[in-house]
Amino acid sequence: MFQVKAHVLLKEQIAPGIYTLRFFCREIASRAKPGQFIHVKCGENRNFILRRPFSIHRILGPDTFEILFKVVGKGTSCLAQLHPHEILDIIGPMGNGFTIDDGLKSTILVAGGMGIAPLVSLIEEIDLQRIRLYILQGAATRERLLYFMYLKRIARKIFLATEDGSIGHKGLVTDLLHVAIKECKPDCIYACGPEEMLKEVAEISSEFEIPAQVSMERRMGCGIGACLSCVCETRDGYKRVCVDGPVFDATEIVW
Amino acid sequence: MFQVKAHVLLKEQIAPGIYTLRFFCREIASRAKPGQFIHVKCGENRNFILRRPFSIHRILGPDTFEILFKVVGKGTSCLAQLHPHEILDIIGPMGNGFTIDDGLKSTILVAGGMGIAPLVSLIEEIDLQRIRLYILQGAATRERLLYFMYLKRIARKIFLATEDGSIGHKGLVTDLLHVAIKECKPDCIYACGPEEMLKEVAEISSEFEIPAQVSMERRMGCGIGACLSCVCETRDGYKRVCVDGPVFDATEIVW
Amino acid sequence: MKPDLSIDLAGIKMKNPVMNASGPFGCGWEYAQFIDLSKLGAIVVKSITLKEQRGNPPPRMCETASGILNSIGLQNKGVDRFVQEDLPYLRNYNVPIIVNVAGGTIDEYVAVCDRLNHVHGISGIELNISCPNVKKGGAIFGSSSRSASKVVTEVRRVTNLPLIVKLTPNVTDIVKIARSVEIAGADGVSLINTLLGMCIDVETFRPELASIIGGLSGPAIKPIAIRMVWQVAQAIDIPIIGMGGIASVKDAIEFFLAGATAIAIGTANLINPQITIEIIRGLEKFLEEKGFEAIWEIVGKVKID
Amino acid sequence: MKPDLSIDLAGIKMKNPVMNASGPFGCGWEYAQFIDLSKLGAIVVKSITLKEQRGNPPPRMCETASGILNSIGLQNKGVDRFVQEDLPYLRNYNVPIIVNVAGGTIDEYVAVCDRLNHVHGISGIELNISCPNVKKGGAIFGSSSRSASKVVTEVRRVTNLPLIVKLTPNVTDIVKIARSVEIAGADGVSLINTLLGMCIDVETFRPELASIIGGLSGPAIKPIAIRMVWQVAQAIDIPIIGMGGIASVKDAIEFFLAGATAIAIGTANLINPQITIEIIRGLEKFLEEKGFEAIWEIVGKVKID
Ligand SMILES: Cc1cc2nc3c(=O)[nH]c(=O)nc-3n(C[C@H](O)[C@H](O)[C@H](O)COP(=O)(O)OP(=O)(O)OC[C@H]3O[C@@H](n4cnc5c(N)ncnc54)[C@H](O)[C@@H]3O)c2cc1C
Ligand SMILES: Cc1cc2nc3c(=O)[nH]c(=O)nc-3n(C[C@H](O)[C@H](O)[C@H](O)COP(=O)(O)OP(=O)(O)OC[C@H]3O[C@@H](n4cnc5c(N)ncnc54)[C@H](O)[C@@H]3O)c2cc1C
Ligand SMILES: Cc1cc2nc3c(=O)[nH]c(=O)nc-3n(C[C@H](O)[C@H](O)[C@H](O)COP(=O)(O)O)c2cc1C
Ligand SMILES: Cc1cc2nc3c(=O)[nH]c(=O)nc-3n(C[C@H](O)[C@H](O)[C@H](O)COP(=O)(O)O)c2cc1C
Ligand code: FES
Ligand code: FES
Repeated sequence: MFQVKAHVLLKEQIAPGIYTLRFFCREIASRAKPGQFIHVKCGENRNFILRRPFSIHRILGPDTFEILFKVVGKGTSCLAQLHPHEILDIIGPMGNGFTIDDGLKSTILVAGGMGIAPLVSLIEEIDLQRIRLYILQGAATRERLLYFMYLKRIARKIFLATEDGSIGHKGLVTDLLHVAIKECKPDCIYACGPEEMLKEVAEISSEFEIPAQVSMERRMGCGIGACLSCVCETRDGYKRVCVDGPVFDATEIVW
Repeated sequence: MFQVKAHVLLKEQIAPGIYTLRFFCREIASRAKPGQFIHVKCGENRNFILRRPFSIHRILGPDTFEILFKVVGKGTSCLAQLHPHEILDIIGPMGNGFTIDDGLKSTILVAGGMGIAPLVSLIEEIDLQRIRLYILQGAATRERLLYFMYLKRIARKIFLATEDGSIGHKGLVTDLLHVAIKECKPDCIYACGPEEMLKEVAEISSEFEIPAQVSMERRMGCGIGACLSCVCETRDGYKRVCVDGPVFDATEIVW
Repeated sequence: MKPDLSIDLAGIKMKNPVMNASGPFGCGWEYAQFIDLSKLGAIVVKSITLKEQRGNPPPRMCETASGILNSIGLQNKGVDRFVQEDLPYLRNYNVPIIVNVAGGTIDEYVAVCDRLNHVHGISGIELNISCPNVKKGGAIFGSSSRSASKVVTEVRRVTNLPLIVKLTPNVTDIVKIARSVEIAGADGVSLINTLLGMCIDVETFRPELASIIGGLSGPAIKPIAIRMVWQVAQAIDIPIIGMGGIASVKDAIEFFLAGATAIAIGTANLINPQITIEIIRGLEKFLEEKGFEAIWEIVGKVKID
Repeated sequence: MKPDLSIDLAGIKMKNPVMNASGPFGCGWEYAQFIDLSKLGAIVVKSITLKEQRGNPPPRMCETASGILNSIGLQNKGVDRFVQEDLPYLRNYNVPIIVNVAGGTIDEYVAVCDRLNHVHGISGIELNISCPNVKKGGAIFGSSSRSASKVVTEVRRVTNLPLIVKLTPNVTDIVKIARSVEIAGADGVSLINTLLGMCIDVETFRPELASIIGGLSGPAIKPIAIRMVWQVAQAIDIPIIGMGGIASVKDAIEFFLAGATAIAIGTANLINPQITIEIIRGLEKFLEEKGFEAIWEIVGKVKID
């Protein structure tokens, strides 16, 4: 893990209130894997003093990577005001990341809202390994279904759901999971999104006895496993989301 | 007094670490007088939450005025990073300002270091009223003797002092006051600068029985007279620098 | 329909639950340049003592992370001059006036309250038994339940005005002290006053305040204040005025949820002289958006499983 | 010549006076990725109890103005597993190891300290009688001088290790408690632990921490910590480890000036994992620039007229 002053190469708004930040940072880019995250000092404002965690969104090469973030509060507002060439204090790569077992033939990825963030790098990795890829993507509205045109091209099939019905199924993305599993016969399911969605994914995948990896979120302190502030309840007691996760086997979590 | 969101028209670095900020703000510019100040919210950083006081440095017209400031800490660092067209929350004009009595014939202004800030608007006012003007200016080095070429043109005579002797008298500006008083026969002395300098001015002027007005500094809270944090000791007990001052008759202060 | 912000605070009818905290607001004169004082729920004047007091030597204020430290002390012109010079002015506004009373001895508290009895236009008394900036009296009364209840009992004897007791947070068990002043006859409590703190200038090696120790206020102390309001709200039946670090509508709402019937804003006035009015408006908007009809619907409504 | 940073803290020889505060630093393992642990003055491990403890339910942390609130509770693997799993690792570093001990009963404190007696490689014990996050024990011991001195007396009987007692700031009179633990046989005191605080989410109306109340730390509390260190330093002869909000060299120096012999850094590690080392370097530089030859030359040197 590295604490680095990294150059921001690019900031792009890709939807209202949603941005990507591209970093030049060999230490992290060359080692990061899908599902890991970085811990970002978003500003010098003492109004919020903690760092903020963001998933590795895309790995663009040995020295550049991106995060994708949505403005929800103080820290993300600061990030949204960054200018390219500014320098940020970041720590990473953190956490365990997704595991792609040998011999996987078919996978389903379930992304809810901003849950797409870590899944894009995973998708690109799965694509590279020529594993069959199906995507279930859900969001509040069509406009919040980030990248779905791009994902459509990569995936064998994409199943869409929006809460307002502006595209795809009207409702939750997990409503589609039963059908998708029957159709795609995945060996493994990967999911990131709101906790209720992950819980739903865990239940359905266990029903079908398909292993599922879910990426959990917790308010973080250190992000390196020391402070014990980010724990979630598992079958083996409390585990730290920052280092024992953020990716967990869905059966491990006590929902 | 007004609380205004004022446009910054211009920021200029006039010496290392010393800047002017020009504001567009009719409410304050049209009412300000020399010796008054504004109270500035320098940033959203909660690391420092109070406003910062800065003297009205120059009044450029009915809707523009300038402050002159030196970077000494958190708030002034923020100001130094401002961009033109940004908007600052300022309150003003505050304080009593200098009094120019009718019938003044000759004045001496004593400026120590950043004490020049409020005196420039006073100088321009005195010049306008065609009162004889002598200036004693002191600073650490020649480079810190702000505006002295300009002041030289306005004043009948300028007496310079630098601590390093790089120009003028080597030593304190008050070393020159005896001589200057004898030469210029002022009816009134105006002074702004470090407190020890003001004390010295007070003593010498009382020795010569010449009225002196000194501009005091105190760490400020509200700046409007309510919180009682900025008091200084006077012959009538504690007085508030923000509203009873910042300009005091030198004989009033208990040094 | 606009939500109803009005409250009855220990018998004081207020059109809204937002007032200034005693001290940084002076007697309100200066703030009248920026806000319409009659829009406030109540005006709380800076601590008044029996005789004029000089207060502490300067420097009296310094900054800390998200807070300030002050050692103004009880500088004030004494109760008589207050009644003659300030009260008539304040009475012009159609707003309840709460007089914050401080003293060095119980007799002094009693004398000031007695003097205020004979005056028209005062809606309540806030008994400052918690000011940390005077040596005798001050914090000493507020820091044990015995002395706190003693001063309240004595004052209660001489005044029929609503009596709000302002407690210090610098104690092991604020609940115990709140209970004791309730029993002694207080009609409400204000919490919190400032926390004792100190800053040292590392260049000069001197304390930043001439009085060495001062009172910490501002956003830094809000979590402590919220905790105390919540704890005390569980334990007493008289209303609470919550304060300590309020600088936004959200901050104010936290206090109501924790159990405050009214709130007071101190330090934030120094930064934004219009903050009281902005918070009144913000409260109204919040209640409207969330579908509440009245402020009391959220008082004490923090959800505990 | 480089200034001498070394100190003797209650018999513990330290090459510099900078350590981590117990808790946010865990046992140091994780920080070894960022800093050379052997450069620290000492390593203070997170509170150890007799038996393994789960700690409190999440959420366990939230942010406040210039601070954080935590309710980790005493999650730890118990003294036996600590001795087996962590201590051998820590011993690899040539650094004094101070074990922070917590308990629910006096017997538990005694049992843990007794167990540590039989172990090689421990330089001292920090007795946490101030952790606010457990119901029985914890703050209860630290909040009265009687119970504080009782637990110290009992522990003193079973250990010859340097015994540092960590005090809670949530008390009326910290000086009294510091004095009582000195008399009971403590070799030093640590101050301060966290202040009790609470935050409420105004969207959900729920407390931000599952345990409702947590401990406030970070820059927000520094003025309170400085005040307490200064007050206690006047009153006792054993050394003080100062902590509470240290995030810069200036902050650290304030503590020394107030009277701390050593300092500890907690929350700031979360933000900058290299902060301890940066402060050690900064102290050296400060002393050099100001012409001091050793750190003890500034201890307690705040100038009071
Ligand atoms: C391992 C991990 C990876 C993450 N990856 C991403 C990512 O790739 N892109 C992205 O946009 N976000 C991601 N998040 C969430 C992100 O960290 C938060 O949105 C961010 O910390 C909010 O900071 P803020 O200062 O803007 O909000 P704050 O001002 O702190 O809070 C604003 C609101 O957001 C809520 N909030 C704050 N933090 C979180 C959180 N961690 N989870 C859920 N709600 C929160 C608060 O409760 C509050 O209501 C990730 C979180 C974790 C734990
Ligand atoms: C009525 C009045 C008018 C002023 N006019 C001007 C002006 O025109 N131009 C200008 O440059 N400055 C002026 N000052 C001083 C200016 O307010 C301070 O320099 C400023 O507040 C420092 O803020 P900071 O956040 O940068 O420093 P901080 O980070 O707060 O402090 C940095 C250092 O500066 C010292 N300092 C802070 N405030 C003051 C102060 N008020 N006086 C002396 N030292 C201080 C501190 O003790 C500390 O050592 C004036 C002050 C007053 C009271
Ligand atoms: C400058 C200043 C002066 C104060 N003076 C008094 C006072 O005279 N009497 C009193 O009861 N409280 C006084 N207080 C305390 C406030 O009323 C309030 O309890 C405290 O500051 C916490 O609220 P805040 O964080 O909103 O400021 C003073 C506070 C400040 C900052
Ligand atoms: C996340 C966290 C966990 C803590 N755990 C402990 C603990 O186990 N034992 C203890 O004595 N103090 C504990 N503390 C208190 C710190 O050691 C320290 O006294 C306090 O946080 C003040 O210092 P700071 O402001 O530098 O953090 C903890 C603090 C934090 C923030
Ligand atoms: S954030 Fe500190 S242990 Fe996970
Ligand atoms: S700064 Fe508040 S009275 Fe002067």
